Amino acid sequence: MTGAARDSGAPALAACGLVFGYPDSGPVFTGLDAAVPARSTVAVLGPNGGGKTTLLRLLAGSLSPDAGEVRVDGEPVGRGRRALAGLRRRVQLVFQDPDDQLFSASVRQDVSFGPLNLGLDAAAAGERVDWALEALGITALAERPTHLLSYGQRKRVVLAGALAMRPSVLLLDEPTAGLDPQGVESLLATLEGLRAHGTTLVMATHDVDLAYRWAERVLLLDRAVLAEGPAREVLADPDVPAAARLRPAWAPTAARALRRAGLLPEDAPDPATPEEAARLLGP
Amino acid sequence: MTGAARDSGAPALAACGLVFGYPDSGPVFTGLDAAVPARSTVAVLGPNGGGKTTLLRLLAGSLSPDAGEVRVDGEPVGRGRRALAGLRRRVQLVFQDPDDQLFSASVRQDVSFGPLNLGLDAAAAGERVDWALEALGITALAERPTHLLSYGQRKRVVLAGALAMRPSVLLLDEPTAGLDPQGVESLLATLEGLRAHGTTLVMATHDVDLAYRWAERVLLLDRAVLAEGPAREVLADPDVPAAARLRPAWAPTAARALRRAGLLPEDAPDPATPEEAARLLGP
Amino acid sequence: MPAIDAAAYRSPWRRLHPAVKGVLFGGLLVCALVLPAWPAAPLAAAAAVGAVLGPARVAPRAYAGAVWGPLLFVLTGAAALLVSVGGPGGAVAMAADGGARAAEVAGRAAAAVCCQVGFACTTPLAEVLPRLTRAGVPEPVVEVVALVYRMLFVALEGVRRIQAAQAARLGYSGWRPWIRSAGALGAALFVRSYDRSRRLQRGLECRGYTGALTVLVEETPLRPAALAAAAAPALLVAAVALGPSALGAAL
Amino acid sequence: MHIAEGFLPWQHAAAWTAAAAPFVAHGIRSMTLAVRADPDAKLLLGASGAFCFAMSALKIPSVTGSCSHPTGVGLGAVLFRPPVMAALGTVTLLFQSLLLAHGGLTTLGANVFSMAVVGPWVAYGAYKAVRALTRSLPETTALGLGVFFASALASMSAYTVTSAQLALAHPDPAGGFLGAFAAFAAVFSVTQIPLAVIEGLVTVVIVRLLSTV
Repeated sequence: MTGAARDSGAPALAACGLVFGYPDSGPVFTGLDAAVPARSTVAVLGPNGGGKTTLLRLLAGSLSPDAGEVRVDGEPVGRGRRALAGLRRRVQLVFQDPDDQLFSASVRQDVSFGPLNLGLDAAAAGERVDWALEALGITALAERPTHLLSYGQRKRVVLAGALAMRPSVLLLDEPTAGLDPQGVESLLATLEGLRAHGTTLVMATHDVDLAYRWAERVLLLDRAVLAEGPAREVLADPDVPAAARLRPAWAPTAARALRRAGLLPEDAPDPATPEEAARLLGP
Repeated sequence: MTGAARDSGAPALAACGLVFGYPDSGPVFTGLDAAVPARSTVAVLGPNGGGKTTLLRLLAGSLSPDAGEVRVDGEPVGRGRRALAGLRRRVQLVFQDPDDQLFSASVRQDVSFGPLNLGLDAAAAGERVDWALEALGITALAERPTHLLSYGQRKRVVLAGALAMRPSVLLLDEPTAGLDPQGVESLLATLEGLRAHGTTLVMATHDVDLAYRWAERVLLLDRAVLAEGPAREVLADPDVPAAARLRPAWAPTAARALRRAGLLPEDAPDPATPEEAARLLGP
Repeated sequence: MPAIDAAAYRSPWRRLHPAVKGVLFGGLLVCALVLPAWPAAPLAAAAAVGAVLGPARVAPRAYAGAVWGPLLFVLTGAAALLVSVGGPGGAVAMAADGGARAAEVAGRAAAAVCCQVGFACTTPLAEVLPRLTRAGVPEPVVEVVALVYRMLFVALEGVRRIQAAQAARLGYSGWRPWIRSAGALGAALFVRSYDRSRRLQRGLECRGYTGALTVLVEETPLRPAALAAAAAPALLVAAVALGPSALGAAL
Repeated sequence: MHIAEGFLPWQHAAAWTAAAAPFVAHGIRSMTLAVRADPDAKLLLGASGAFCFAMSALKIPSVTGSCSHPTGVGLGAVLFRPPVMAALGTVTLLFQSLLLAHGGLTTLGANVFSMAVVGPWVAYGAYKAVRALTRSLPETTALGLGVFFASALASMSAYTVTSAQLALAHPDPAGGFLGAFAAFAAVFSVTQIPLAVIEGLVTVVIVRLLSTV
């Protein structure tokens, strides 16, 4: 649908000179530029209060910038209702707290809300719902009431609700918050499936290791863009996350030391886990 | 006050044969035993749904076991109102979400809630409040309305509210959840201050690295105690956290590999950060 | 969380059309209220309890727990019928035939409670509420009611947590702390409810919300045979209660 | 105090339903109009209804060891005004009946009449009257008194109407309506006086805290 624009190389989503402040507090952004290339995975990294959620909400049209604009596939998003509806067909935002987005007591009914808002008829919406539940592996939950689901399950239902709108860009605010390691792994596997199908994924997080492992690109944000670029390059320097009051990523530190010690070839990939790194040190 | 019992070696807090189940779901614990030595730091590690919060709530008297008992300084806690009040003077539980625990208009008012309920007069309660705010380094926030605080600040106010009760045992449910690395560091520094003053600290978390770094003892919990003992011993074996569906801790893996490679003396402490470990590999 | 709600989602009867359960339990309830109390009330109660614990497989503990509260009201209320106040027998006296009246009222009400709770324990509200539009309730009202249903669980969870936190700080250790805590709980809950509605609005806007909360309601077929079967127990109770003549006429 | 299912003869149940119907219809109409004018009011009303339900689910531990539920109608009337409370109260009572078995379905009309119609209007009237009488007092005191009497009287009036409904349904064979009313009031209203006072005090604390936010 937006193939032409994508092939032309325009980013799937871009912030151009965004200026924004909340009425009660001071300004958050004073001219922020950022770009999300199509079909990429981008981590927005930053400390609490650094503006991650605000940026995601601006990109999703849930907040209006005081100045500047958001561009989808290179085209500026207007300010009218129509323009906003068009944006929401293409860009979906999943909030951190699932209770902010679940309004129905029935999982099936809740997931069907978005597709019906797109104007689909019951049959087409039903198909979307089935597909989204399937994609998240929660078909078995369809008949369960929302209030009897665990936190992790509710997070998946909200994700299914966003997915059922078939967005080309999915924005996720702290999707791993509150999940245990197994929950994180299963979420990442789901996201990998979406990426393989061509969905552009943006995740806000303050977990540098997760960003290093998962994202192709990172955007380091602390009320302004401190760094932007390929994750492996940006996070290789431990001082970069430190500038945003974050810890350095574990893997590049280990990889650098191992390479210096001659235990890891220059062109070999970084170790993915501490165990893998430990193995390189010898039996 | 409870010095005699403590010196006698009875654990500050102990679960003896706890049996518990929620009405809607199946049983959680079927005879759980656990002990928290006085003046120790204990991490309760486990996956979501493994019963960490339930155990903390049972220990704090916020839930009643179906069978078995909780002992404080070796004495069983009775079931009456009096017994419960006695328990709450000595054991305080801080919940994960600060918004569940802040219900007064201003910080000072909120922190004074517990001391006033202890029956202290305004002057004595005021002293407790000042002391607790001081201990958490938030004296400057005293007159601020609670709803204008950041997430990290609210977490500190809640901690101050528990501390103002002068408990001998402080139970913390996922205290680092939602905090960025800087927030975590500043929380740990605060806890270190409390520990130095003799408070027994118990923390529920699914962050194995945090547990390894912070706790003297760990309790691995997945609906039953899978392992219990000194943190460094229990977590040295990567299979132990795996049994509770958790990742292995990073530091012992690195330390083991470094020692095997002859880069870290047997009796030297484990490296605290990946940078430290990397440095051991050579310049 | 309310035990009745959990039981309803667990019952195999949750898949039945609500109208079928409405006819079954509603019919028995009408029998208990309208027909001669003896034997209609015990028969209706037996049929309702049998259905709930039998084919609907509601856990006996959950059912008994739900029925207990209203039965307590029924018993205390009926006890008031035993005494006569201001009559010729003095200011307070035992009422003439008070026992019989109390027994009849208690019998009817107890049977009715069994029917009401039977319906509630087998019918998840998520499946009833969207159908109210078809019963002529204005759509905005149905949407508000459905929202209340979803949000009340979030609110109850909030109450549970705030209360636990207050109790941990000895907030319910006496009358004065009790009032202070309950007041603080109410205020906090009100602020949270307001905040919750604004956050939900933001969250739903991102999902394309422009004012209507339209959802897909799964069609459950309403089979006439099921309706007829559901009506049978009530008809049977009626036939027995009204005597052999009515039974003959019905046949 | 909710009248349980089946405790009223069906004729009475029908009559009370008819009596409550116009108030509820009016409440629903104003709710529908409010939602049509501003669709966002829907979410606020949903949250308010959930709030009413959660408040009514609070338990007051009474002296005898059993628990009683406050009606919350005074607070509701102060926060939302009586017509809206008629609609929200009906929704709350419906959910109490279906989720907690507090109050019946056939007796819903009678319970709505006492707790969602009479209670809120009494609260509203009491509040206005007390505020008019205490105009010379400082604002916080006047507000506190107004809220206290609104809440306590609303809850007492709801219990009293309930007793009257029961007495009308089951008059004393010797003492008639008044005799039965005395008996039911002794069981269901008089015992509730301390609870009404507590509810009044709690409501004062709530309103004080809310007015400082």
